[in-house]
Amino acid sequence: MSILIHEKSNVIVQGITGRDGSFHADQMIQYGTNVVGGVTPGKGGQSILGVPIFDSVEEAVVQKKADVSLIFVPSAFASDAIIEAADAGIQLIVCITEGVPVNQMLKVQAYLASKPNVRLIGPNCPGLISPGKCKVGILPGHIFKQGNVGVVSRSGTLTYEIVYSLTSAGFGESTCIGIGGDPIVGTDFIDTLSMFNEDPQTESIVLIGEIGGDAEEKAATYIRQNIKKKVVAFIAGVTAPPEKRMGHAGAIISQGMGTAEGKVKAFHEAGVQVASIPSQVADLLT
Amino acid sequence: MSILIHEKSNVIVQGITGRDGSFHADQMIQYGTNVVGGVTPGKGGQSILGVPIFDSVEEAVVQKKADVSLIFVPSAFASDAIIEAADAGIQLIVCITEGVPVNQMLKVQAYLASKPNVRLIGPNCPGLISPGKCKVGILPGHIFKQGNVGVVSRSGTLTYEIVYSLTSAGFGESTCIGIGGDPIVGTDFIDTLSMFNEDPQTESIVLIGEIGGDAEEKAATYIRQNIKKKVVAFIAGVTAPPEKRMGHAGAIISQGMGTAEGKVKAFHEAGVQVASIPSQVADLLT
Amino acid sequence: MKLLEYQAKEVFRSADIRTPNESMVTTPQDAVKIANESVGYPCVIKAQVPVGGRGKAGGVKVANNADDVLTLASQILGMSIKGCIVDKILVSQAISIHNEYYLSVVLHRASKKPMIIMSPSGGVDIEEISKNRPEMIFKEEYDFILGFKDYTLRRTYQKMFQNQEEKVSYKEFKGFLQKLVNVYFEKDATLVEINPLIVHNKECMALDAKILLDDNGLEFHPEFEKYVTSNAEETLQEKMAREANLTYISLDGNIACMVNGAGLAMATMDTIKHFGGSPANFLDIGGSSNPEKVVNALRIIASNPNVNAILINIFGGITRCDDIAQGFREGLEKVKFDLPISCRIIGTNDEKARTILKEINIPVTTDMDEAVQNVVKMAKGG
Amino acid sequence: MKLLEYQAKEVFRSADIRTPNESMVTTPQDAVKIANESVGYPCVIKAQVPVGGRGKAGGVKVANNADDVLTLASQILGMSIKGCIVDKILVSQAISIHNEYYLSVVLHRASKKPMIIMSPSGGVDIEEISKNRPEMIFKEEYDFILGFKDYTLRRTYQKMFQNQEEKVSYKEFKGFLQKLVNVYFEKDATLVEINPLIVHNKECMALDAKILLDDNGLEFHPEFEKYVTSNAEETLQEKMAREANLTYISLDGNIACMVNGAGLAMATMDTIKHFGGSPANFLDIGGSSNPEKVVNALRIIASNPNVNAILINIFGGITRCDDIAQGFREGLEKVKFDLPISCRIIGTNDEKARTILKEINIPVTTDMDEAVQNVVKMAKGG
Repeated sequence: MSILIHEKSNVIVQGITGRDGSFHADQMIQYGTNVVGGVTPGKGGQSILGVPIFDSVEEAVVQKKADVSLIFVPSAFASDAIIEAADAGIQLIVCITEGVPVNQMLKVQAYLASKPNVRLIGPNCPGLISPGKCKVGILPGHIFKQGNVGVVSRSGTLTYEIVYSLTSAGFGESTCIGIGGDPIVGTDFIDTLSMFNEDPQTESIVLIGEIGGDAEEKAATYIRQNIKKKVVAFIAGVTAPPEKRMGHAGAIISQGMGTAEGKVKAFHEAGVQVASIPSQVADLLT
Repeated sequence: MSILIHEKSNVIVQGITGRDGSFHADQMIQYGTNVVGGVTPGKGGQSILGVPIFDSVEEAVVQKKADVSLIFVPSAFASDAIIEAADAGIQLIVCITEGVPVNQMLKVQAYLASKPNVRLIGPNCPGLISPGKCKVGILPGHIFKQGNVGVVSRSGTLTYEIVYSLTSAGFGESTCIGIGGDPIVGTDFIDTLSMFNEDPQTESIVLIGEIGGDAEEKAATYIRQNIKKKVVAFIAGVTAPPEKRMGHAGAIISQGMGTAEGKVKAFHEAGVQVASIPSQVADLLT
Repeated sequence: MKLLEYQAKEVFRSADIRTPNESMVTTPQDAVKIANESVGYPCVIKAQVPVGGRGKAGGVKVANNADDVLTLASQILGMSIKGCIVDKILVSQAISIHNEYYLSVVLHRASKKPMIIMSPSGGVDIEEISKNRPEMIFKEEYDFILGFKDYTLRRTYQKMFQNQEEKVSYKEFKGFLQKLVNVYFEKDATLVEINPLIVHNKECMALDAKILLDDNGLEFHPEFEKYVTSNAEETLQEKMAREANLTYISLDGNIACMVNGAGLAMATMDTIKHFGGSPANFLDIGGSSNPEKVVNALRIIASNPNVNAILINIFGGITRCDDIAQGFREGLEKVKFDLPISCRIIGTNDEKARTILKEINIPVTTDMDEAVQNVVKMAKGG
Repeated sequence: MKLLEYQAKEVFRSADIRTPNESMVTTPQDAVKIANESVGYPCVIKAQVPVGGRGKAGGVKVANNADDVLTLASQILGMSIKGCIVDKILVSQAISIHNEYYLSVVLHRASKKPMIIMSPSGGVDIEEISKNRPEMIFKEEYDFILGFKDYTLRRTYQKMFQNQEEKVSYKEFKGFLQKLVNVYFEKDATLVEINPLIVHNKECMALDAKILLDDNGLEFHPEFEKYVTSNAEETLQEKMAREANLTYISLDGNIACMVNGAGLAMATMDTIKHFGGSPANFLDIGGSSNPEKVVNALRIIASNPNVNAILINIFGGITRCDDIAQGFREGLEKVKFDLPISCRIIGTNDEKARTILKEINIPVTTDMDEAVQNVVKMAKGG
């Protein structure tokens, strides 16, 4: 097993005819993901990369039994694309798009509250991968190896860095999820930790956090109370100055809240080992 | 068994210090309902009819494990009272109040959509009774008798009329629910039919509808597809003129929709017998 | 409650929804003055009545000059349209029209949301469109969190304006719908309708306007108080009932009835018909046991000259039967009439009630069917 | 982005939120003119700077006459507050104050809703209130369907105004909060703050105003374009980066770093510190492989005189390492500097990249820790 995606996931790409959409759809197909189609309004009936294009998500769901959608549309249209996917019955929506206004995401979240069967990952995330089975996102497939470590992260390249060092040290991943760097994201650490806890393939968990918000503090409390598996954490931003947005919209220390120190302390109190630098993660996992 | 309420329901009354609230709280206590308190902001700490008054529903839930709330507040405050009850964790909210603006109820319904464990009955309804066990509402308890007929109705006194003739004919009720006469109500015929269908005490069902809307038509379709028990219906308003609101806000034939003829036809097509006058209901049930 | 066109358009203008330049007047002289001074020519004279079909009845006419206005306004004022006497007219700027659209926001009971209904084939009743060109009707749900959903509304927008000479931008269109929805909520309406809607100078404009208000919301809208009495198409009895705070609806028959509870009142009417009679009214005296209500109710039903017999049907629950009987006794003293009465009373305190009624020689039964059969016989002079 | 007080108040006024009578000026002469002609006396002269603490720094003064205005405006204009030179002042009507309240609408990450934060002990920083009088801070969630919930807001209203001499009605209070929330949504803000809020003639009035805008929302708000450059408190390097569309943040250290990805960039800074060095900046060149970005990035980090050594850390995924190396080669030709470079490149096309870098004599490793340890040594002159 792995979590959320697997060999039988029927994946569509919203915005498949765009530059990034088509590139990563191609990468996903090459990785072996079961991409069953794409959506671009006005281009229904055409095809790309050997898969059909639909005018709406609903058509893709009806005709191709799509259950996972990857969103690549521009930021002005991303929240509407999420809503379309949710209304059409897509169960896992992965939104790569960066730059979605946070108040639009608040409304999307409020809307999804009455659709308990729909899970959103992102926005502003690299997606997720269950190595050897399915990749939905922009993660570089070749650095992953099937294995028993569940990885969850707010970051993109930092995740690749740590996964690479895990692989070098002989570890592999059950599933690796980038939950996104925005202040408001669909799936958080706790959701993911809970799924990893239930997943028989996952034996240990790596959590990659960063400054801003209190998602890590809450995750620490949750781990202490619920997680039976070994967890190793890394928090980026020990050297970040306050009140500055460190690239990610969510990575900001504001009014003394959201510091790396506070997060590290929370993990230590929860009995979770925290790596000082990325390369230490593999050491602590051993 | 019965549905929704029983001997162990812990009932509170929102607006217990008002004229109607205190009168019916007293009636309920006399009937044997387990009334554990009332809510009137500003009067917390006092008591009435031998039960404590709380400032908020939350306090009543925490201190008295209230799980059912009966609402008697004026129409301008009714939707807010429903929200307060839902937020406090009340599972069954019964709103007697008449005259609540329909658009307020639309918002309440949208809000409750994300709280699947909360059930609202009403507004503008007489409440419900599981004879011999519990009464939550304004129904005259003495006309009911414990038995095996489930009764669901959009009306008040018409229900009493029919229940009285049932009792005279030797029948008794498992539970009798008035779902309310407004265009938008929390619990509809289908919800109730589904519960009666599952309830072992209920052997047959009486459905009392009236003109306006299409709740009866939908109920007919649902009965045909799902209900294994005998159902007898009565529809009030065969003689009602179009475009006039017949007392109940929801009882209006509009643009040719919602006529009694259409509803009777729908029931006949679903194999449900429809009484021409109230006294026939008992005959058809035999 | 239904707002008249000019009232609905006042609401529209305060919500920044465009309408033609226009004014409501009550005399032909004022109509000419308004046409000359502000509206200009050509202009349209429109009867302001709370019923449909005024166009077919001759209540809407185009005037090209002051003489036309005087003649047409004089014709229309005082005209009777479906029983309503025209006492107000709207003098409205005539606007050139490329296409007439239909647009409304309406309470949708099934989805429990407001529904926006649209058609590029407006200018006729929506029932007519839905019968003849159902494929030209488009619907959009309004979501309480998201408002309009672009992914569906963009498609509807394209269908609405394809092949149209003049169109509005998507942004303008969506903004206009939002204004209409705002009116719907802010005024506690159950229907806000524009038919026809037109596109004028690349903007949407309401040529006509209809607003149905939720009676339950009226208490929050003192701005509509002044319209409550003036817009009602009501009989004398309905007016008396409104003033006495009773729910009464006039019907064609000759058996007056007085019942407690709306559902039972309807069922009583139906039972009268079932046994061959014909009800003269719907009357719900409500759940309260105030004897004054019974006196008023008696006064109202007795004032209807069509009535041959009276049926009282009371199922006492919260309502106390003796209070009803007491009110009845008072009513018979105060209200003079000579009509046979059939009375059914049962429930709380019904024994006391029967005693009172026996004192005033009103026969009473506990059986509804029996009481109805009796009154039907009475009405037939039996 | 942060709006200056006068800009935020312009937003407030367009949303029908009351402010004192006031105008922004840039010269002492204009200040006098405004005070004489429209604002009147006494008035308040307030420095318009994007940093807090202007009051303590002498940037807010009361003037009683034209002479005062001239003197104080001359003093404040040109003043340096936390490194920001004052070039705009607000001349504002002085209002008598009974009590200062605090009020804000802020993005609440935990509840995923906007949160309204209120206190009757305003006039000081909210951090100060929450430290000294936490029991005087009240919070209300804003629900997307219901807006404010009366059953909680009524309680908060009572706490806010109990024992106050002058208060507003509950209806006015709720309406005012709604206006603030409307500004929050319509402008894509993440914070809308009034501190102090006062009650003046039984209405709420904003004496100060602070709005933080969501950078992701700016593209929908052309009205704020004119403010984007003028409000930034930024270093030369940050300005260059903004113009080149790169995310750069200045730090105190001497090791410049260029990284792809925000998380990895932060982790690189942390690793520099871990091995005893000190980063000079945060710089994310993003996921694209455009060589021009690399040239710009090099130009920016090299322009910082504090820098002793440069660290390149690239983890190629979507980013192609050879494109980075190519950009680097171009950059070294175009940008003149004499600083040691430590380079770590791994991932997509890293072999090609190493070949390019070998040609220009840049040593490369595949190990991040090794590259960081090298650059720390370099920066120490080792």
